[in-house]
Amino acid sequence: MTHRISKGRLRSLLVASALALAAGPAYADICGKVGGDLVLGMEAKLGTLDQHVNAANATRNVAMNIFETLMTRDDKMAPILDLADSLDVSDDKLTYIFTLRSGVKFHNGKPLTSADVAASFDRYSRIGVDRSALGSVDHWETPDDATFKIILKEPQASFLESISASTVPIVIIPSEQANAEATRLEAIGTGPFQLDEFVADSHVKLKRYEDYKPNETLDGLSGFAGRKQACVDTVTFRTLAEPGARLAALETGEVDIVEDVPTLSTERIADNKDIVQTQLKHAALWLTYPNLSEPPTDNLKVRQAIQAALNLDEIMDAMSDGSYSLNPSFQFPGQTYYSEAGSQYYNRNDPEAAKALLKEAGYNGEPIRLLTTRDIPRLYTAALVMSEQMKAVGMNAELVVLDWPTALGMSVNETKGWNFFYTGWITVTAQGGAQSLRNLADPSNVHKPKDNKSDAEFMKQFEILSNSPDLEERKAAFAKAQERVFEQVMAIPFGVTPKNQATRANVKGYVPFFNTRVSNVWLEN
Amino acid sequence: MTRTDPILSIEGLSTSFTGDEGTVVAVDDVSFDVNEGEIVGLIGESGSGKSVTALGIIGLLPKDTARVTAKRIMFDGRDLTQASDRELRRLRGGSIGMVFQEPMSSLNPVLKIGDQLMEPIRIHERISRRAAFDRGVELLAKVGIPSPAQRMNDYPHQLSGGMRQRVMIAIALSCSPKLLLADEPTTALDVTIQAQLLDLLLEIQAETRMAIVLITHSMGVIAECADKVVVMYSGRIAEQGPVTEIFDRPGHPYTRGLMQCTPELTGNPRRLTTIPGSLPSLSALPPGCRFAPRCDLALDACRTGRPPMIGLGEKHASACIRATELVTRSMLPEGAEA
Amino acid sequence: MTSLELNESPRDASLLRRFLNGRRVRRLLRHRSFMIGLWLCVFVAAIAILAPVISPVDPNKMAIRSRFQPPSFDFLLGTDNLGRDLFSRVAWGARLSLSIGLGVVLLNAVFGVILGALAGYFRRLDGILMRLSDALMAFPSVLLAIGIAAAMGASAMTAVISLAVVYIPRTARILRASVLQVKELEFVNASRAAGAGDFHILRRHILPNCMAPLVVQLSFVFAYAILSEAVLSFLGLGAAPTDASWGIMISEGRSYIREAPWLTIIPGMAIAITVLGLNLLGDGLRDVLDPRVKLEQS
Amino acid sequence: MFAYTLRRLAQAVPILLLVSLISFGIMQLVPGDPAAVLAGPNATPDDLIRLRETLGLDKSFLTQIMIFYTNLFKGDLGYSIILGEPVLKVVIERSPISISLAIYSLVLTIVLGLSIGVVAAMKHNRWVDQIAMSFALIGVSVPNFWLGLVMIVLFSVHLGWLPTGGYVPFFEDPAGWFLAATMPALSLAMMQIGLLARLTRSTMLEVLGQDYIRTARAKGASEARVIFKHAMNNVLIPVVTVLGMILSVLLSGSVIVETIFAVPGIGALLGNAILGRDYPMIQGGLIFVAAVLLILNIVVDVLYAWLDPRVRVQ
Repeated sequence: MTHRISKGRLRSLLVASALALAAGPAYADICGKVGGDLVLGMEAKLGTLDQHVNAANATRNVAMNIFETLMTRDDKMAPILDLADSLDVSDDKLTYIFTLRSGVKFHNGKPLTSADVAASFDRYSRIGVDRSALGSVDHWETPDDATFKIILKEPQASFLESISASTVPIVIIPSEQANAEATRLEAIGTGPFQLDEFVADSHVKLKRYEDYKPNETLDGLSGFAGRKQACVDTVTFRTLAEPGARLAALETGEVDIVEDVPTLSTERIADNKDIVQTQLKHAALWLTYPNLSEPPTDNLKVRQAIQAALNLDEIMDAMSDGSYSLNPSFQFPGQTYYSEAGSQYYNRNDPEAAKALLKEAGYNGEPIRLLTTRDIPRLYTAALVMSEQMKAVGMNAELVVLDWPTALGMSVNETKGWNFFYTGWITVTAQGGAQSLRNLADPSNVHKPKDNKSDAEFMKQFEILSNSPDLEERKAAFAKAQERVFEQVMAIPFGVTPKNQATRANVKGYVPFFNTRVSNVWLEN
Repeated sequence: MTRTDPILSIEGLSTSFTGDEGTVVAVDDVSFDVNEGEIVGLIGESGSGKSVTALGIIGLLPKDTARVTAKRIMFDGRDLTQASDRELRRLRGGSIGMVFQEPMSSLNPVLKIGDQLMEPIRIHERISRRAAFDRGVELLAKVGIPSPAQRMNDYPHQLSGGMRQRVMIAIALSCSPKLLLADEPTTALDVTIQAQLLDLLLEIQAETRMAIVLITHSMGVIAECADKVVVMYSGRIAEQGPVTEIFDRPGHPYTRGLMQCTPELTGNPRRLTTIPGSLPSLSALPPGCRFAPRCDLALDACRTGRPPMIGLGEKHASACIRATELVTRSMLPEGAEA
Repeated sequence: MTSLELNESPRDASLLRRFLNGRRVRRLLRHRSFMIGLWLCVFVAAIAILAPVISPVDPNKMAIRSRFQPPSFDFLLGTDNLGRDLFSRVAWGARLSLSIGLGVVLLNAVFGVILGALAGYFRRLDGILMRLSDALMAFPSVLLAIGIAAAMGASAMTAVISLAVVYIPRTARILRASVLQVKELEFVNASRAAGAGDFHILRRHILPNCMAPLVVQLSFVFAYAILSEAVLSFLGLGAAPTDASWGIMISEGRSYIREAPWLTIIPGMAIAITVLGLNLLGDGLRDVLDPRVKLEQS
Repeated sequence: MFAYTLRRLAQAVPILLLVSLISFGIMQLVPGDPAAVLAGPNATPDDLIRLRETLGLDKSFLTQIMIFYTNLFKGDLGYSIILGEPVLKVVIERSPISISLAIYSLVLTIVLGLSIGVVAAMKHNRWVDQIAMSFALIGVSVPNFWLGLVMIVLFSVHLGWLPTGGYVPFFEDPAGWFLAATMPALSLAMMQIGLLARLTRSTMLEVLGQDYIRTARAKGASEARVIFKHAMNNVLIPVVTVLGMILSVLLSGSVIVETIFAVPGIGALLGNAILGRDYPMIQGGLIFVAAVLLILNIVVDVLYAWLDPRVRVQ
């Protein structure tokens, strides 16, 4: 017997009837209006659209409107089929058989076949950033044009989560591009939009792909998946790195959508009738992690002292200009794995306890280096405020401010010269319990544990979290693992910031998400 | 037209300059006449105000720093003090030609000789470029420049100093002026070339009968060319009169000094150095006679008031209170001084 | 009609005497733009020197609760996004800007003179040094500075060094040109005929006569250095991010340019006033010391 | 003249080699790597390690230099790590944008700088002069990036006259290009306008004091004729000599101005390349820009020789 996961089993009947009725233009039923050029103001510069080798938000925001994946995440970040109609998993959990959706064509007109899927997986396993997601795969086969079969070496409970991960998705590309070198992929996908013009660091223009075959098992968008339609003729993603200019462009109507509206500006434009603001309440988790190989943060007591000293309200307030929520978890509230286990260690703001712990640790004014960057202002502010709080309890905190490439490189390559590194997790957190703690687990641990071995108790829970077939068991393991992280001070979450977005009032159908989705968005006059 | 009025008549010309150091008076109440066909020598040391006088007459001093006042400047029957900029412009290069001291820098380095020569012709006369060019070639030939047609296409730096000054003279003559203001036209040149150029000027003057104001600091040049001489000292006229009068009966100690240090006149190889001292600074002028500090004949009275012009004969006058005495004495035989 | 300044006797030229002779000082004191520039510079320098005294609070003292205060009696120039007092930061910024500017000027004076003198005096070194400076000057200056700053990490010292590297070739060229000119003058030949050594001639006779264009150039280098430091800091490559630097303040403030414009406007004005002062000062020096140098730019 | 041009071109070759060596030297000292940039702010260190292998950044620096020079002689500037496109192609795509911006700035500089300078000189020491020179002084004292920011707020937000940035290709939409390029060009040119106005004024004053100007006046030439026929050509000679410098500064300034106004030009490209450690892009781009600057300087020198007959006729 096989488990059959079919999308929208319940809905399929409804969809079938809807299809029967849909006689007019394919996009008329979702789009309130068709046509126009939708302009988005982006913060980050966009260098490449090669989604296989790029984890940047900027790339994903554009590329995921061009490409599609076999499997992706829905609005709850649960795995969901996209280019496949169905998936059969063998009882031994070793064989996964995908049946491709029929009638799907690439932007170059070529119909999608299993050979393309295999080629995409080939390329991803060769150079894809998250190619470890395919680590447990033995091989894949293409029994026929519509069937793609993956055979694992050993069962892996989180396999579907891995291949549907949305950080660096395994997008499906035409088979002739299987050998394209890193960053040199031609942007030819199966998505509702196709590439029209791309000037790196400046703008990307997409146009509607007329032969797009929507996934009709859903009514509308759900996360990265869903029924997509290109309502506008073209979409222009414009890089407007200057924050003032970006919002100004929205106010003057040069752009229709701006993501990441500064907190202060949200108040100012609140009265503007031409602008509608939307918010993704839990968008990014901000945190710092210590370097467990470098004194004095190799000393648990010192780490605990720092943990005890911090006033996270102040840190979050400063870094977000007041728009934040505290979050004693590595998951966002409302997510399946959300747990407050270990919250007694969170946001203690207890200088006396910190001083006592320091004394106990025998701390003697050794420098504690906070490695951060000014390229991401929030990380800089977090480190700056944290250093002040540490100094207040007698710690010798020093900022090491480097540009982002250098700082990140240093945190990866060096076990010396830094004690805390600052970062923000967006997709990592969004993708669930195991993903969010993966960076503290072997082999990809970031906190430089001694002998490169993360805490044993933590690893035990992480194994369960990764591999247990039982959700409740996994949730319990997540809670325990998280508590262990707090106890051992392997990382300190600060809090969560929302993503404030704003659109012109005539932009309809736009729903904020971790990713920018321009399908099903239309422009009214 | 009968020769009644002088072609140029200057009355009470003064010029002052305003700069960082305050205002100084460079030319103070100067009056003299130039008749048609006459060569008037304007002589004095550097800084005595000769050039400023000439430039002041035709409004070529910088407007933002210089202030020119005069009772009257009559040129060819009209008062230049009343003339508009436009009228002055029409005179310059037309009825009044001008030659400057520095042939090296007086020609525009980036324009061809021909263009610069044709310019006044084209400004003042409505003739074609072709005709102006021909006139230019003719003028160059007239001032003694070999292969003039080729030279028209040369740039100034391709010509020697003497040649450039000939070009300047050609430019000044291009519209057949009634008056030529020649500001030390030969000073910057070699002695042999100086003589050639002076001869050229005299030749042309003889031919055209134009009046010339010849500015120089050489009594020799005056003796050779001028009909009349105006001696300037420190912005004022020291003495003026017909050249023979002045040479025979100098009525001012300064004129005498100038003559004594002119080798051509005395055989003495030394030049102006025989007059002790130097011109007073315009910002620290002595009261009374400005020559008094250098004058070995000075009396106490010389140091108090401005000496009046004392007539010494027809058209001969001197600003020295001892002028009469001097003239009388100069008629005595050499060595008979008291 | 223009009075030409005669070359003073160069033989006993002591630097100080040459520059502070009475006539020059009097001319400078009468020079209007020099005096305006001088007063502006004195004003900025006073703020820089007195920063610790006149700053109401530590420039890095955060007060999250009182952030984004517009200029008022309590906060003379307002507060920034972390509640830091802008007046204190601007004052300390003056200190930083002027120190960096001075550092660049100093390095320019030392290396510009050494390299320029060597290139101008010794023909054999000239070719190499000038090709090297050609190459350095073939880089767009901001890119060169960004490259060096990226290599060294952001700090005040980085800013000084990278800007010095940008401007030294230019200063050296100016010095070289003057040395070439002075080298041919009679007293140099006389001194050589009298048996003086090369370095003696350079030091005693040539360099003192090249000081005027150098001083003028350095005053402009000072101005450009302050502008460029602001550019580097704005890009995050100049002063250390923890320093109160005008460029960094603009860079941080620009996110709030609509809601808290003073965060951008005020540091920009501070830069403009300082550079204006230095430019005016340089104009005066040029007019009085060296009428020949007309324009030297980055 | 032709031989002179050839000689100048030949001299440029060793300079270019030096340029590339210097940039190699500097980049060798630069820490950090392009993988981090590519991976983006949310990348985990784990992503980074894998990405670095993918990009072949584990090769030694010497190897990279050797590869670069070998390819350079084949006319191949290599592939940009970040953009995944041939460096030459990117550079050729982007340069017209910067060059059109630089030309616009240069035109602004020359037109405004010259006319302000000439007017100031003609009205020497009068109020027009004072105002013109104050403007020029402010121009040379205000940081261009700050001016850009303030202009965006003023002209885009409050007045709504000009777009906040971006780039419109000239041949597609000249009016759009003009609107989009005006603020970047102006903030780029401001300092140069000030410098040129000051230079023009002082040169013009100097020229107006020359004997040949007196000669021109003595010919009865009108004031306009004196200024434009006699003085202007002489003023232009020193002005032309600084054109090369001005162009270099304009191209250099484009790094920051293009960033602020989101103009996808070569300045922003190279600035990003340095910040992103895109070594092939930096190397290739710098050589290209340096070559352009050197050639422009040669053009300027030839133009100078053409303007000044003293140099030309020899």
